[in-house]
Amino acid sequence: MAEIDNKDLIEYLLRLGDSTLVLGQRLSEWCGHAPAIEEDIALTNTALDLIGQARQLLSYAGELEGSGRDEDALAFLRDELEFHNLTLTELDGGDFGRTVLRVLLFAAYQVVLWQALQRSTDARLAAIAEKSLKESRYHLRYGADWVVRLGDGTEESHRRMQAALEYLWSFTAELFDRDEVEARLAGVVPASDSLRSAWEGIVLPVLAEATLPVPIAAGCLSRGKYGIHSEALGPLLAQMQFLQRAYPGGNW
Amino acid sequence: MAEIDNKDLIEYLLRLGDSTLVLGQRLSEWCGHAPAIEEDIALTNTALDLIGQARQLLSYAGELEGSGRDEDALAFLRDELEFHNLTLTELDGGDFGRTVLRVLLFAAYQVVLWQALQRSTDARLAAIAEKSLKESRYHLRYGADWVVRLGDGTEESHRRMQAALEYLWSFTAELFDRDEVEARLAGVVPASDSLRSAWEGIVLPVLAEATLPVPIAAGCLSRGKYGIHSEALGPLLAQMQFLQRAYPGGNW
Amino acid sequence: DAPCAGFDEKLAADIKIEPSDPMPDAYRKTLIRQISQHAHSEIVGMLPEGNWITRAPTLKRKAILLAKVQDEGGHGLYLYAAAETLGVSRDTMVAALLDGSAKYSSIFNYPTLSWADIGVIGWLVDGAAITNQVPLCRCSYGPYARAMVRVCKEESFHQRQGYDLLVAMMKGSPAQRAMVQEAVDRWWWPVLMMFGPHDQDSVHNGTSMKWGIKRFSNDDLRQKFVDATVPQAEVLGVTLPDPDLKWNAERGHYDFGAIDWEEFWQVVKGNGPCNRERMAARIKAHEDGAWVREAARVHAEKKIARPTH
Amino acid sequence: DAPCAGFDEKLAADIKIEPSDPMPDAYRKTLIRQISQHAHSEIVGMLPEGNWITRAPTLKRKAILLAKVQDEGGHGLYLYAAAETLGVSRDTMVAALLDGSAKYSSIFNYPTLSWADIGVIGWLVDGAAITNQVPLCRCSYGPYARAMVRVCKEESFHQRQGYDLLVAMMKGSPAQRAMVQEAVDRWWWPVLMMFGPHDQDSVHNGTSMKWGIKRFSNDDLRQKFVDATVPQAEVLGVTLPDPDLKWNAERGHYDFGAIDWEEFWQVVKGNGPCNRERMAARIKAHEDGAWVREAARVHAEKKIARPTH
Repeated sequence: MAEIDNKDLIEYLLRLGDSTLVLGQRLSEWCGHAPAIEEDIALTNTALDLIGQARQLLSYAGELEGSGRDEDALAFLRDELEFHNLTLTELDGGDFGRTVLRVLLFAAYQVVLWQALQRSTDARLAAIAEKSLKESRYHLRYGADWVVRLGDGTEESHRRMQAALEYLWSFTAELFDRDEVEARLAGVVPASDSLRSAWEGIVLPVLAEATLPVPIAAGCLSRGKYGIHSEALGPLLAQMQFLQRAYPGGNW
Repeated sequence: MAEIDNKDLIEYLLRLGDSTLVLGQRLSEWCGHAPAIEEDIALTNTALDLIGQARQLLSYAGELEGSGRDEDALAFLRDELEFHNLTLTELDGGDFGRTVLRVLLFAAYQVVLWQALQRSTDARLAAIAEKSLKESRYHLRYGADWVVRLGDGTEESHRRMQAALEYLWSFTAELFDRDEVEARLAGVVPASDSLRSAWEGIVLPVLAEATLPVPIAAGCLSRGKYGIHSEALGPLLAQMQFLQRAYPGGNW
Repeated sequence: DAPCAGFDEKLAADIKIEPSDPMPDAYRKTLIRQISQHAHSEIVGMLPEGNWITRAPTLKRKAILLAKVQDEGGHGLYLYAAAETLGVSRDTMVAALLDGSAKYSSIFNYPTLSWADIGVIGWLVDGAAITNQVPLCRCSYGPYARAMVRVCKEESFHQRQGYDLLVAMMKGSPAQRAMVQEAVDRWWWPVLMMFGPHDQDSVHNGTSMKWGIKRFSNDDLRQKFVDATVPQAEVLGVTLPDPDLKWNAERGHYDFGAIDWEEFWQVVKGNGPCNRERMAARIKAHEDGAWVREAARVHAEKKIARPTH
Repeated sequence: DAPCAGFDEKLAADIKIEPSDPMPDAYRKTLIRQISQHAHSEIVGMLPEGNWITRAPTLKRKAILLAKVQDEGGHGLYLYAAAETLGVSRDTMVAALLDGSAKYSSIFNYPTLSWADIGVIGWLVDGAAITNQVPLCRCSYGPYARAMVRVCKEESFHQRQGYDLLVAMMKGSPAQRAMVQEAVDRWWWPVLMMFGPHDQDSVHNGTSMKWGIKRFSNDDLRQKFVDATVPQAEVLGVTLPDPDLKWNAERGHYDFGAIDWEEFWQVVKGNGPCNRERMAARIKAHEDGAWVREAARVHAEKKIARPTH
């Protein structure tokens, strides 16, 4: 096996770490505003798991980089164009329906990804995957359960879920797009396009049970993981990074 | 007449300047989202006038301070507790009804204030007041016109306006509260409590024409102009200040 | 009186009253009022802290705060469950919160204006809550007492985390230390008000004491809290904003200044800095969630109606 | 044909067609389509720039941007008014925008991701718009031509302000210069697409030319824009992201690389990066404003019904 370039692995870790961080941030906006206390707790818990995953992934990226940036330097002192999260994770939350649908779509992606990464030749990444898989499976069950209830609930809930699916679906192609970074990491990480069928194997039956027809994919590919985002990320980062930006070098 | 202390005048200028800046910022959030293009233009124009007033007031405060802080250093590099705007100006915009009602309440305050400040012994402040008065009169007409139309419109619009009034009214007492800073500036600036009857002379007839009964004032006094804010200001500043915080010393 | 057979005897013997035991109507009502008010406080209390989750300055602090707020939701759940054992539904209690007829702790009607507020809420607000709540672990009503054991354990943990946050900031820049001091200045007096009116002005003290629901008076608890907190403030390096605060060797307690009860009653009456925002946030969450709850109900009915495969 | 008496003669003599003049139905329809599309573009175009008003880095730049976006609203108004002279109401035009049957300039389906985008929109997007629009000041339809005179004047001002913003950033830190370059990289190709398909693939060119609505072909205008812009990029110190871009002495023009028309058609079809967000924002503004417009209408009726005092 050829030596891999740390730069590639760092880039890959940022894609994963930024995605979990940004979705964790979005979910934490729900705190105190969910339709029931149980959902408040569940969404907060999901956010907590994702932030935890982000900490491990970003810490590892920082260590590989070796220039002294820790998880917080990476989370709070990079600007939008340096973030490599999936566009799906940064979009405005929308209503509770769109929120749980995104949990389903992303958790299913994480489950198939972690399963593959458990077998990574990179022991640290394999360990993170193993630990995270259990969490993502739980998020998946939560998301799937609500998507079915809301898709196959009332007329209004069905309409809302269908609209959410039309909106979010076009951002799912990005999950399975692969570039040269991944190609060079062959063996260490799975090829993103190889994950699609397993992901569909999880997601499509849930959508079917939810009586939600799958939309036709859009022609344009979102490119958040390559650093080109939607307009939703900038305002999110402005809030998230405020204290570190306003009080540089502070002790927290 | 006793010498006035520049520190007092600076504090007073920040109260005015921060109020116009923060309300200008709130109004600019409407850009592209108003009920009709005419209102998009009018709200943007009001925001523009208020930002213009803020620039003059903050520049003057910075000059008096004499430590090299210009309008931008004051606007973008102070944190929440150093802002001295009226709480009324920072509250979340709410719907279009609450927005135009706030324009009315604040513009009426500005009109009576500018009228008094035109006679200030401080020539610079008098000149700012004279120039701003025309703008605030225009904002007042705009706000009053819409408050009447919406208060005396449909059942729904009346209900929304009454709710907006109940909410905003409790923050108006702060406009007329006076402290020692003002007392020490006697002659240079009017006593805030002396402005109330002129303000009521403008606002109450508009509310009457709008068929909106005036609520009973709340017992607690908001204290934004003394640096104690609502939870609405922090997120506003995080957005507003992001670039200056993230790229210190940049050239814009 | 027959319907409450054994009630007084159990109280006297310090045996817990359980849901199926006979109990006086007034006892039941007092407990429902108090437990539901406590549950509402946990839920409304998520809002001022939730305000800073998206702005937490490090990922570790963000995780700690998320976990804390999640615990508060959990406390709300156990407490609603404890109240439900007294024959009132959660829906009824929530409706009373939303229509303004039920109260929640007034402390949550104050805003969180800086990150230091998150630390101060942990240290002082949770500290005061624990002082109030530890005696409730021995409350005469079993389900409430048991819920409080769990709540108090978690609250102590939160309090230490809050204090730790402040210690970190005090080791930081002058601006950070100033932020901590400013937060302490704003919260100190409202926190002292959390113990309620002075004993002579308190309505519910007498019967609650008799029934073993309350075990110490408001003023005793407030004094206990002040005595515990002053040394912590010294270690932290902050000044408590009370010129009258000083050790009284004779009493063996700290003396402290007069509380502004006018402010207290204004906040209780709904005129605090954030009463409207807090209620508006809860009402909006409830209304925005109506379609979700309705869909869940209809889906559950469909599931029952369908033949299982 | 009698109903259009004098129309061809006026075109030939370069005399403006006015609203009350006879004109062919197809001419009217083409103008309505083009002018309303132009008006919609001004309104939708407020969104990507509006995205940065609250984050403008100085008060001066915030004021400039507010004034610019306000001007765009104004342009929308004149253009809707010009289209109304052709017998179509603004409500009808807006409804066509909201139901997706009317188009607006595809460039506004790209997101603004950094502050440099605001400068690049002024320099390149407004620059391309002006190149397209200056010839329209001599358009055969009077009201449209006159509206365009005013629009072009203001757009030139905006273009200079955008360029000035970029000049300032290029004098700043390396991070700021990188931000400008990155923005130019993202916008360059979409801007070249603003001139529409190549002449041989363009549907409307022929008749619009004949009627004096369009005076230059898409490819001619695109070339004109490239020729004017390359020297400006050199002065600014940015690289245009096209390895094939170079001066062709023989042609007396810059050659440039092949445009990705697949992307162009995807964006036109609604699959651009922000098509959904833009439409959702306009629809939300319209729906959220319904109660306001209704109240204004009802209030006006009440005023008429009431005796004047």
